[in-house]
Amino acid sequence: MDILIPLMVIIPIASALFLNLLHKNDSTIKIIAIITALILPVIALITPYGSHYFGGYAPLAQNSTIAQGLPALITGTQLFQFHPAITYVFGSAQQLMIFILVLISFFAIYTSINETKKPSGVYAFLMFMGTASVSAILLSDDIFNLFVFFEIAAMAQVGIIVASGIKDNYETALKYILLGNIAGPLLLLGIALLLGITGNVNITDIIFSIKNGLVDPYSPAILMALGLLTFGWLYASGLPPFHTIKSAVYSKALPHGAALLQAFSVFSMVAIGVIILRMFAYIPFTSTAIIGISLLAMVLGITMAIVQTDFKRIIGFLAVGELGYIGIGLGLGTAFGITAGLFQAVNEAIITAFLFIGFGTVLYKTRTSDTRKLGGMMFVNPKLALLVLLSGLAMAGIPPLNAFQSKLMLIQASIQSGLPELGIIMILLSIVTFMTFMKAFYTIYMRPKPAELEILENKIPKSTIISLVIFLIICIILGLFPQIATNSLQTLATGLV
Amino acid sequence: MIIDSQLMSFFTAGSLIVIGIFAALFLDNLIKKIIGLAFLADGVNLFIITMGYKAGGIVYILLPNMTISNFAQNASYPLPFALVLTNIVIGASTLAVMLGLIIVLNKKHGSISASKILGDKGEKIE
Amino acid sequence: MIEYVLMIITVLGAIIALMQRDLLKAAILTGIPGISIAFLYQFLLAPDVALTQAIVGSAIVPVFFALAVLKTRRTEEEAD
Amino acid sequence: MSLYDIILKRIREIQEKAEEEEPITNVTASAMLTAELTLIASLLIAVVMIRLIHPILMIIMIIAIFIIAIMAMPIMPKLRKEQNDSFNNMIFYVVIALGIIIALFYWGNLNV
Repeated sequence: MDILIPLMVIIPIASALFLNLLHKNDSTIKIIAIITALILPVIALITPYGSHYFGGYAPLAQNSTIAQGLPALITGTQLFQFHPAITYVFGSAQQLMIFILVLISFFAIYTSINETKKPSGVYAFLMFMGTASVSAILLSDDIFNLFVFFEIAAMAQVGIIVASGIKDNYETALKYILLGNIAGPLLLLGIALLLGITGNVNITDIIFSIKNGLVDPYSPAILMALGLLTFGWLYASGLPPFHTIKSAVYSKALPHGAALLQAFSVFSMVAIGVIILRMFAYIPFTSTAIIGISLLAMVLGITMAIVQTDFKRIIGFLAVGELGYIGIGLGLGTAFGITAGLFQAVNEAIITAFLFIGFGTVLYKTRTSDTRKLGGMMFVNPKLALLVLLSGLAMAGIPPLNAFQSKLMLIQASIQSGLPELGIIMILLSIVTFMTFMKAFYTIYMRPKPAELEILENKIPKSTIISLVIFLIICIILGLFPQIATNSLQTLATGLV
Repeated sequence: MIIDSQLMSFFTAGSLIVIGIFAALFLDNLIKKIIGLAFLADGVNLFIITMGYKAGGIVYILLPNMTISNFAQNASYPLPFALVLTNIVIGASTLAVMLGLIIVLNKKHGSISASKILGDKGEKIE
Repeated sequence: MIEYVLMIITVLGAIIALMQRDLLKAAILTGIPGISIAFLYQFLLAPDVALTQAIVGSAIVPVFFALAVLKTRRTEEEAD
Repeated sequence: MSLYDIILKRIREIQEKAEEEEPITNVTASAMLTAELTLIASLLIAVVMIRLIHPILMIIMIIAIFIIAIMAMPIMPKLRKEQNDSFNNMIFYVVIALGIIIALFYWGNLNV
């Protein structure tokens, strides 16, 4: 029973609701938003590992005070093991991932407050709500609680798109929410099937029931539930067939919003993917399906990124393509592979946020994102161009930066599991990713400036530069000392195998 | 009864889900698409409720004159019902957001046809 | 016996609501499956869910749809 | 005319046919070509994994896919047109994917 664990979800929700009330009061919104966003990483760091039981108590097996003097009718059965509460589990892997998530959310809020002319309480509300729900998805050990926060996260994402004010954002928002209303109920149907078979919504208990032969592990309903959960997972993370809508969503949000949205997708993907692996790793087809879907995401995402002309869309498709690397790590099924996949997820969340905010400065200076109309931005601000270049190098996996370490681990893991083809495809697609990035970088920054391009006089806020520099520092630290991250992630990964 | 009423109820839920997906896929009008999605959510809810049903059982409320063992043997399973209550509220709120977006889009385009307003915008970026 | 009738009304009501050309009629007709599902919940031993569904399914949802139809357009346009 | 020229010519032809307002520059054509080659290369490497099922099946599949890829050469313009932003198109693929996933998980696990 640790009181700090629920605070990771409660503080952002409470702050979000409070900010929504302050409608016009600009300076108060700024202060409260930044203070809340600063508190969150601190909480993630200081909270001790453990579990929290909402509206209930620990399982009777771990709870000697309540278990005393119970009749054999209860102590003799499996009821003794079950979790009679909504359980939140906080371990070292959750700590690292929530820390990175709230850090990205802090920088997204920090830059958004300084880049937009009038800080809006509603926008901060949506960002905090999304952060809270994705933190809950990462923490929750209860599959229905996960579904509720899955829906809230989808709504918050829709809100962030609607609030952006970019052309055609309403259409994209409507498409996203309509698709979400197909994926959401079907995910719930999968959960319902699991509930119907095992009588439980707690993931640990479902696994207990499956492992101990309380239910038939190959019963058709469990296979159906696995399929439906996988479908919901595809929607939450934006893997194919949802890659087109997901990249459109990224391109219709403001740069800081997009940085946060991709972190939501990455961490929802990791959380639900880990749950699928925990429950269904005994079915051999699960890992095959995850690898197949990931390969499809990588190939489709990166090849589509090359042929785009809007730079936000390019990064959007690249972000979807990079998700495939995480999926391959999860799908390999070995402890080393899963650690590599989780490490890649952490790296990708940082790097893509870095890229979105970095390229966002171009949008801020020129009000256009069409690469055909851009050029010569190098001379406007060479230092910023260097930062953006470094972010691209990080994404492609150039040695001193973090993605190099995780991609190397992924390739080693794929060779160890006897699938060197995956390693070759990953290297090939990394090179193509780098080429795509360089094409965008060249057209925006290096080629001569088109005559009709106007560069606005407004100065790029200090906060944006600070965010970019800190992202770069995190990239370098994780690149030089990968064991900081991998040590935390290893416990989760070894628990899955 | 010839056919089990629980089984029939599952079939009803299944047909609502199929009708919902059909409407979302093939009907062009956005309001109709959303009506279809509402039926899809209703179908899933009905499915969950049917799962908790117990033929010949009693409502899961412990009345004063009931013994515990009688209650435990005959009551329907209440956990799915708690889930459905949450899901009904979630469904209604997403419905409101979708309809609000449609009203905004109708103001902008003067149309509520999916092929007209949610079509491919291509690469024309201003 | 009555639950079978309700199930048939649910499915037929859903189909009829989707077949209307007039969107306002379709919006009001969504109430029929809504209310019959609420009665069905009562038969499936879930009275509290039935109460919620009766309010949401038979009043709130049709009113939402009707308001949206009144704010947009009454008839379905021809798809091209 | 070498194979490269044929591919480049076909890509340009298809792009012209698509009546897009964007001018066909060297950049777009070369981007299309890169995407095309990436797609085919990754597909061929991925097919090598069939060796885990049966080595001879792998050889047949690689040859078959290579020939099909050469025959249907500019795949990327078609693929790009398929992955457009039209909602009806998206929902179509979503429902198809749902069907494929359920069928694979359900039928594949029970019968293979």
